[in-house]
Amino acid sequence: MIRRLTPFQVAGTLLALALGALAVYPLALVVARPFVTGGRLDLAPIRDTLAQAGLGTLLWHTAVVVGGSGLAAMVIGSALAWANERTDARMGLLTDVVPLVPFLLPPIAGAIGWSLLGSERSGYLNQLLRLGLGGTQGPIDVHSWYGLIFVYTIYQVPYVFMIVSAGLRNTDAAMEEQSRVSGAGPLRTLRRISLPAVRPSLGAAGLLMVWTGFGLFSIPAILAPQAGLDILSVRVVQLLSFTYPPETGVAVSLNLVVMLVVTLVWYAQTRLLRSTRTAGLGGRGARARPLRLGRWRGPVRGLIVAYLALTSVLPLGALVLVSLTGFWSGTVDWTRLNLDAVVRTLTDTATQEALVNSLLLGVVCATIGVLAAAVVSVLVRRSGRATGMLVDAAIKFPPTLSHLVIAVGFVLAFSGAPFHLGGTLWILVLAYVSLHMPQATTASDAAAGQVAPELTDASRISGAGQARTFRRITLPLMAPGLLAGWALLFVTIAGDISASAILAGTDNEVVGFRILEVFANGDYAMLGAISVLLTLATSLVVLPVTWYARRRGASPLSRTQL
Amino acid sequence: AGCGSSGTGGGASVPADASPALRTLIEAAQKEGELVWYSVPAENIAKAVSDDFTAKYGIKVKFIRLTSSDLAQRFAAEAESGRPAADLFVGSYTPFVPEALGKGWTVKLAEANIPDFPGGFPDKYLLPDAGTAVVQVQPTGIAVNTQQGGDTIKDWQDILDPKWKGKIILVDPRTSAAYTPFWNLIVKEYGEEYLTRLKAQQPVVASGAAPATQQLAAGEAAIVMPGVQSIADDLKGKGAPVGFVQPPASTGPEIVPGLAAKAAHPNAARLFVHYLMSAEGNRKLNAVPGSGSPLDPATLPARYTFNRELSGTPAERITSLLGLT
Amino acid sequence: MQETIPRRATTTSVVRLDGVRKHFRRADRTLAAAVDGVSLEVAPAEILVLLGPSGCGKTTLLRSIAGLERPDAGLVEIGGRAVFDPARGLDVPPERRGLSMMFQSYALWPHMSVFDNVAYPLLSRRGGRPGRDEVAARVGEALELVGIPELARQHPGEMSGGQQQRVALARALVAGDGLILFDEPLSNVDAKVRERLRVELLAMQRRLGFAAVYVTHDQTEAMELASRIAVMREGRVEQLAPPREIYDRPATRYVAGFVGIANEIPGEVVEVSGDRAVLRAPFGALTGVAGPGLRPGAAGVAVWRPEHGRMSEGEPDGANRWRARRRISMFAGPHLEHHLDGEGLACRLWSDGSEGEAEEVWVSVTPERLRMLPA
Amino acid sequence: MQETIPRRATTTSVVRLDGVRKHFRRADRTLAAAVDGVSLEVAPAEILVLLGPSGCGKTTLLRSIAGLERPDAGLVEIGGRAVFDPARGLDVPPERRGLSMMFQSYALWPHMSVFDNVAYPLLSRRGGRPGRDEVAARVGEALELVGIPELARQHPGEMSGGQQQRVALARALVAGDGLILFDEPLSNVDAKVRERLRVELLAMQRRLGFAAVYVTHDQTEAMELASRIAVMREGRVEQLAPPREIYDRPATRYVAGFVGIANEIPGEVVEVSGDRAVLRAPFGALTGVAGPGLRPGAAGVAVWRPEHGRMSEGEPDGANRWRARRRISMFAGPHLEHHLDGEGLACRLWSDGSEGEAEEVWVSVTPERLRMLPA
Ligand SMILES: Nc1ncnc2c1ncn2[C@@H]1O[C@H](COP(=O)(O)OP(=O)(O)OP(=O)(O)O)[C@@H](O)[C@H]1O
Ligand SMILES: Nc1ncnc2c1ncn2[C@@H]1O[C@H](COP(=O)(O)OP(=O)(O)OP(=O)(O)O)[C@@H](O)[C@H]1O
Ligand SMILES: [Fe+3]
Ligand SMILES: [Mg+2]
Ligand SMILES: [Mg+2]
Repeated sequence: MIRRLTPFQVAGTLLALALGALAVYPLALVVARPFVTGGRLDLAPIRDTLAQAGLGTLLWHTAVVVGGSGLAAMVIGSALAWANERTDARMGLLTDVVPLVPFLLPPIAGAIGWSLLGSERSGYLNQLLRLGLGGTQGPIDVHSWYGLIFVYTIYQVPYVFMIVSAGLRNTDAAMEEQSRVSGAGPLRTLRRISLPAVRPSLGAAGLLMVWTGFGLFSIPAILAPQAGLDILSVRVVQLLSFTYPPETGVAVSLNLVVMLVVTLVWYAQTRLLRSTRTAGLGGRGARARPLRLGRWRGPVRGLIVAYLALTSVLPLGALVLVSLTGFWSGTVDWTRLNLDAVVRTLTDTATQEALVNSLLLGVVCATIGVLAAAVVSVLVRRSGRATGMLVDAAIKFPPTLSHLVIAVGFVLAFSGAPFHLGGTLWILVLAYVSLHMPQATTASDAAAGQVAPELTDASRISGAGQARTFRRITLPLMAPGLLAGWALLFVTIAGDISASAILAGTDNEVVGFRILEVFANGDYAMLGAISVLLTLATSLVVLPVTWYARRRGASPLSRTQL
Repeated sequence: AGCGSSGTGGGASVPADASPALRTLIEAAQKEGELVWYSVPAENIAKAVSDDFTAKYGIKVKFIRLTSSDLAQRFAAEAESGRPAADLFVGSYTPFVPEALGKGWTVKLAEANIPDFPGGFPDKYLLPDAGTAVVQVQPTGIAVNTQQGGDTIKDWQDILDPKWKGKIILVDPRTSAAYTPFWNLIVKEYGEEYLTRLKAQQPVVASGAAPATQQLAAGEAAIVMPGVQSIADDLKGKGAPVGFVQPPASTGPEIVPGLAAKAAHPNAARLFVHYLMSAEGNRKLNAVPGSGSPLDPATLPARYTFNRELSGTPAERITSLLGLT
Repeated sequence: MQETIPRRATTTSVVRLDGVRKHFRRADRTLAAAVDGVSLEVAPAEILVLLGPSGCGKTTLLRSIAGLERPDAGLVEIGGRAVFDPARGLDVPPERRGLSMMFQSYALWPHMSVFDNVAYPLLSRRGGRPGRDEVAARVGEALELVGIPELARQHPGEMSGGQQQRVALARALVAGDGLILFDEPLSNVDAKVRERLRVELLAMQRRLGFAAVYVTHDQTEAMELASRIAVMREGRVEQLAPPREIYDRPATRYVAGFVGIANEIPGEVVEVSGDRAVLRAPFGALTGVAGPGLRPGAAGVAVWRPEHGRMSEGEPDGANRWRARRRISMFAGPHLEHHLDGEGLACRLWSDGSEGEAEEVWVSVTPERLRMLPA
Repeated sequence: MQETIPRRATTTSVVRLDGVRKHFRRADRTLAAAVDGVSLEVAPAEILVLLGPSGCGKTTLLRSIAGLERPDAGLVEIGGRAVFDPARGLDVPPERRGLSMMFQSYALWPHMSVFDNVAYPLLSRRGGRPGRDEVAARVGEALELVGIPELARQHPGEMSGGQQQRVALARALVAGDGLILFDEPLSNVDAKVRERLRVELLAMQRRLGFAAVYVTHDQTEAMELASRIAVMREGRVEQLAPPREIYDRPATRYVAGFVGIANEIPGEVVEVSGDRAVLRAPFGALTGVAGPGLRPGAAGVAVWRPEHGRMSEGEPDGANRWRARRRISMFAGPHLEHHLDGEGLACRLWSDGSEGEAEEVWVSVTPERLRMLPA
C-alpha cells in the first residue's frame, strides 16, 4: 500500500541494497571466473577440490579447531558476560574490558606473542614454569591442538561476551533468583537457567564464532604448521598465492564448505529466534540486581583477573620483552635490554603515517559500518521475513570467503574505471565496511532487540516520521549496544592485515600492512614495538568508549520502562 | 608489507657523462618527477636503492615491500583493472613474470627503449623470452644457532647427522613456490633419499623464514633450513647467537624487474631499470650480504644453479617426501 | 491553556470505525481474529472505554485507530476524515493522524529529559515547528497541568512510577489533539496512586475537552471514567452503553459477569411480560427484570450482584428468597463478603455484618435487582 | 498431598526478623534506607502480608528473608535456625534456606516445559535427589493442586497469564517448604482472574498449611488473604495487626489513609476518657473512638470511611453531623461515590443512591465509626 514506502524506507532499502551489492559485486568478479569458461559453467574446480591432497585431514583439523575454540569461547565469553552483568563479582570498568583487552592485540601479534610464550623449549612462560617444575622442555606447547584452540579462543571471546551481555541485559534477573531460591547453587543456575534463557544470543554468538573462526588466518598461519595442523584458511591462501595464476576456483570451492556450515548455523539460529520457547515472559517490575555469589565471589573475581593476566598481560609482556631484547632470546639478559626497536618504530615516518591512517580508517569504517548496520537491523526487523533474510544473507555471506579473494575483487571492481579508487583510502573504506558487516549487524541486531517497540510507536504517534524516529529515538537507545559493536569493529579494522595486504599501498598505507612487512623481514623487535604501540593507541580509543557505553547501559536511563 | 618514500633530492641534475638517449630519458623522467615500485627485496635494501636513485636523479621514489605472491596478486589485479599503481615491480622470477608479459601487463625491457640496454650485463642473466633480466640473486643457505654448535655445519649433508634430530627447523615449502627450485637442487645434488632422511630427523615445521630464524635465536633448535642470510645477519647484529652458513651448492630467488605497460611514470620506470642494471645501481641493490650481484661473481656461492634449470620434482612430491601432508 | 491549545470544533464524530477486522498468524500458523468486525463512533469530548479480558483485542483495536496496526478490512475515520480505507488504497501513517496516545508502559524515552520528552510531539509535527519560546511555554503548561512543573530537567529513569505516568500524560496532552488514545495507562501503579490519577485524568479531560478511547480491564476504572463502555469479547463488541446501564442492565451473561461480580441462578423462563420476567429455578419461581432476547420456555439465568442480596436469620418477605448455608465470611474492608451455598448454588453476598453469625440463613433479592438473561 | 509432602512440625515461629536494616547507595551516591530496622515473627500456617506504597521496602525485606539481599544489620531466623547473623559471620545462601518464592514476574523459565519448571526445585535441593517416579508423582500432584494437570508438556511461552501464574504457584508449592514468600504474585493479571486466584491461593494455603510472607500493595488483596498485615512506611513497620483491626482501628493517619479511603477532619483534642475522645473541629465538637497516643490539648484528626458516613437532606439525629455541598456523584458499580465539600473540607461518601439528588446535604457519622488519631 502507498504508505509502505516512506523516504526512510526507500533510503534504508537502498542502503541495504548498496551493502549487498558492495559485498556481492566484487566477489562475483573473482569467483565467477574460474567457474565460467567460454560462457559455460565449468565444474572443474569442484573436481579439483575433491582431489585436493588430504582433504579429509584438512576438514577434520579445521573443524576441530574452529569447533573447539568456538565452544570454548562460548563458555568463557558467556561466563564472563554473566559474571559481569549478573553478579556482584563485577569490578567496574575492569570486568567490562577484560575480554576486550587481548583482542586489542592484532591477531598476528597475538599469535607471535603466544609462540614467544609457549614454545616448548624457549617459550618465556615455559622457562618460568620450569623454574618450579624442572625439565628442559614444556610443560606447555602452543604449537599444538590445544595451543591453537586456546589462541583462537582468546580472539573469539569478545564477540560472545558482547552479544551474551546484551542478551542477559534483556532477560529477567528474577529467573536466576528463582533458581537460587529453588535450591540451585550459582553454577547450576548459570548452566540450567541463565545460559538457556539467552539461547537466541548464544545462537547469534555461535554464528559469529563459526564465521570468524573460519576466517582467522594469521593465527593458524603462524602456529599451525609446526603443530602439523592443516587449517582451511591457510590452505586457501596457499592456493591463492602459491602459484600464478592463483587456484581461485579450488580456493572458492573450499570456501563453499565454510559457507555451507555457516548456512546451517544461520538457519538453526533463525529457527531458534522464531521459537516461542525463548520468548521473554512477564518481566514487568523486574529490577536488575546483582546476584550474590557469597563465598563464590572471591574465586570468581580471581578467575576474571587470572583470565586478564593470562590473555593480555602475558602476550603483551612477551612482545615488550622481545622488542626490548631486539630478538627472541632463549635467555633473558636483563642488562642488555634497550630501546632501539622502540626508537626505530617511533621515528619511522612510514609507521607513523600507517598508524594515523589505520586509526582514522578504524574510526570512519566502524562508524559507517555500525550506522549502516543499525539502519538495516531496524528495517529488517520491521520488514517481512523473506526480504529480511535475503538482505541479511547478501550482507553476511560473501565475507565468509577468504579476505584475500575479496580484496582482489575490490581491486577489480573499484580500482579502475569508472571508480578509480585504486590506492586510495576509499577502497579500503569500502572493503573494510563490507568485510565487517556480519559483526556489525550481529551487534546492531542485539542492540535493536533492546529497544521496546512502544518507544518507537510513541514517537510515530507524536508525529515524527520514520527517519526522525530513527535518529532521535531508536539510535540513541541502541547506542550502548552499538558502541560495544563499534569498539570491536574499530579494533579489527585498525589492525586488519588481510584485506590490507592487497589493497593498501604507497598512498594508503595502514598499520597491518606495516606489521606484515616487519614480520616478513623477521624483525620481531619492531613487530613487538608496533603491536604494543597499536594496542596502546586503540585502547586509548576503545576504553573510554566502552566506559561510556557501559555507563549509559548501566544507568537506569537506558533501561526501558517495561 | 610496508611502504617507503624518498624525498626529492635537492638540485640533482643530468650527469655530464650521459649519452644523448639517456639524457633525453632522464629529462623525461624528471618531468614525471615521481616513481612507484613494488619490491620483493627487503625494506632496507629497497630504501637504500630508492634514496640513492632520488639523490642521483632528483626523482621522488615510493615503494612498497611485498612478498612475491602478494606482489603477483596485487600487480595482476591492478593491471587488470586498467590502473596499475606501480610503474614497475622488482620481484622474484616466477611463472607470473612471463604470464604478465603475455597478458600485456608488462613490456619487454628490450623493447622499452632503455638506453644502452643491455649494456655490459652478462648474457646468462638476461631472460629475453620473459623480456627481463636477473638483477639480483638471493642464494639460500643454512641459518644456525652458534650456542648449540650449529656453526660446525658446513654443507647440506651435515644436517642429516643424527645428533641434530629434533633440532632442525624446516621452513614450510608449501608457503611459497620459491622453495620448489631449492628442493629440486637438493634432490639434484643428493637424490630424493635426502628428503626422506631429513624427514626422519623429525624437523619442526615453521611458517616462514622469519619466525624460524627467531626461534633459532631463542634456542628452540640449532638449524634452520633453508635459511635467509639477510634475516640471520640482522639478528646476529642485534647480538643473537645466530650464524649463517653458505654451502657451495645453492640456488635462490632471482629478482627481476617488470615494467608496467600502463605505467603512470613510464620514463622514470625505464630510468630506474637502467639504474638497477648499471654497475653503480646494481652494487647498491646488492650491497647487503645474502644478495648476489650478476655483475660481481664474488658475491655468489661457488656453485650457483639457476632456478630455470631446477625442475623435475614437483612441489607435491617434495612435500610428501618431507612428510608434510 | 484553553487559549494556546486550539481545539478542533467538530460536530461530527471524532472517531468512526466501520467493520474493522484484524487477523494475526500465530506461531503454529493458525489465524487468530484479534479484532473481528468492530463498528463504533466516539463523539467529541466523550470518553469511550474499551473493556474486556486479556487478549480480547482491545490493544489491537486501539492500535488500528492510531495507524500502528494495519486492519485487514474496514474503515477508519478520524475527525470526519478517512485515514484508512483499503478500497481507496488509503492508509495514513500514524505520524499524520493527528492524535496522541498514552501507552501502558508509558513508553517514555529514557535518554531524554522530561522536558524533551514532552516537547517532542511539538517539534515533530508537520507544518510549522513552533518557536523555542512557544515550545517552552506549552511544555511548561502541560507539566503544570499534570502537577509536576518542577521535574522538567529530570530524566524518566530517576522518577517514581506515578511521576512517570504524569510525564506520559503531559506528552499526550501537549499537542492539544482532539483525540487521545489510552492503553491501560494506569495499570502499572499502586492502587492508591491509580485512584488519584484517575480523578485527575477525569478533571483534565473535563477541562480540555478532548475525546478519548481508553483501554482497560479494570471495571472500577471503566465505571468511573467512561461516558460509554464497550465491553469486548473475542474481538467483537458485546455491549456498548453508559456505565450504569452496563452494570445494572447487562445485555448478556458475559457482560454481567465481566462487569462486577455476578451471582447466577439457572432455570427455565416461564413468563415474559413487559420488562418483567419469571424464571423457574430449582427452588421455586423468581421474578426479575427481563433482559433482551428472553423467550418463554427457553433456558434462562437470573443474575444478581453481591451488594444487592440480603441475608437474614429469619425468613424475609417478598418474592425472591431461598435458604442458604454460610461457608465462609471474609472481611474485605468496606464490607464483609460471604460465600454461601444456597440450594446447591454457590453465591457471594456483601453485607455490613449486622446480620449475626448464624450458619443457616435466608437470602433474598428484590425483583428490581434480579436481572433475567438468556442462558 | 499431605502424605507425600512432609511438613515441618514446628512450634517456634517460621520466620523471625530482629532489627533488620538494609541501605542502598543511590545513583547520586546518597544512602537510602530501604529497610530500616524491622523486627517481626511469622507463626506456622500464618499469612503475613507486607503492605505499603511503592518503594517502602517490601521487596527488599522479602529478599532479605530469602537471602537474595544481604542486610546491613539484624538477625534472620528461619524455622528456628539462624540463617543470617553478622555477629557470627553467618549468611546462608538462598539455595540452602529451604524456602520457596513466587515472583511478581513469575520468573518462569521459558526454555523448560511446565513439568521441568515445576520439577526443578525437587532436582536442585541438596541431600537426596528423589527418584524419577517420585519427581513425576510430586510434580503431577502439584499441577493437580493448581488445576492444570493437562499442561505439563507445554512451554510457558504458549500459555495465558493466568496459567503461567499457576505454574509459578505449583513450582513454589512442590517442594513442600514450610515457608513460601510471595512478591506481588497477582499484580500482573486481570482483576477478574486475580480475584479467582486469590480465593484459590487461600484454599491451597488452608489445605497445605504452609506459612507465607506475602507482599502486595493492593489493600483488598491484603484484607482477604492476611492473617496479619504489616503496614510499612519508608522501611519501617507502622502497624502490625489482623486486617480488621488495621481497617477499623488504624494506629496512625498513615495506616488509615493507606488501607481504604479515609476522610479526615482536623481539630484539637478536647477530652480523652477511656476509648472515647472528643475533638473540636471547625464546625463543632465530634465524638469518636480514641486511637493510641492521643493527648488532650494536642492537634488531632477524626478519620472516617466513605461507607460509614450517612448523607441526608434533612438534619439527622446524633452527635457527629455537619452540612456539606455535593460536588459530584459518580456511579461506581456496587455503590455511588459522592465527592462532598463540607465546611471547607473535601470528603468522599458512598451510598446506594436512595438519598435523592439535593445539592445541600447533611453528613453524619456515628461515634463508633469515627476514629480519633493524633495529627
Ligand atoms: N503481533 C501479534 N502476533 C500474533 N498474535 C497477536 C499479535 N498481537 C496480538 N495478537 C493476538 O491477538 C489477540 C488480541 O491481542 P490484544 O493485544 O489486542 O489483546 P488485549 O485485549 O489488548 O489484551 P491485554 O489486556 O492482555 O493487553 C490476542 O489473542 C493476541 O495473542
Ligand atoms: N539495587 C538498588 N539500588 C538502589 N536502590 C534500591 C535498590 N533496590 C531498591 N532500592 C531502593 O530501596 C527502596 C525500597 O525498594 P523495594 O524494591 O524494596 O520497594 P517495594 O516496597 O518493593 O516497592 P514496589 O512496590 O515498587 O515493588 C526504594 O526506594 C528503592 O528505590
Ligand atoms: Fe579482516
Ligand atoms: Mg493490551
Ligand atoms: Mg517490590
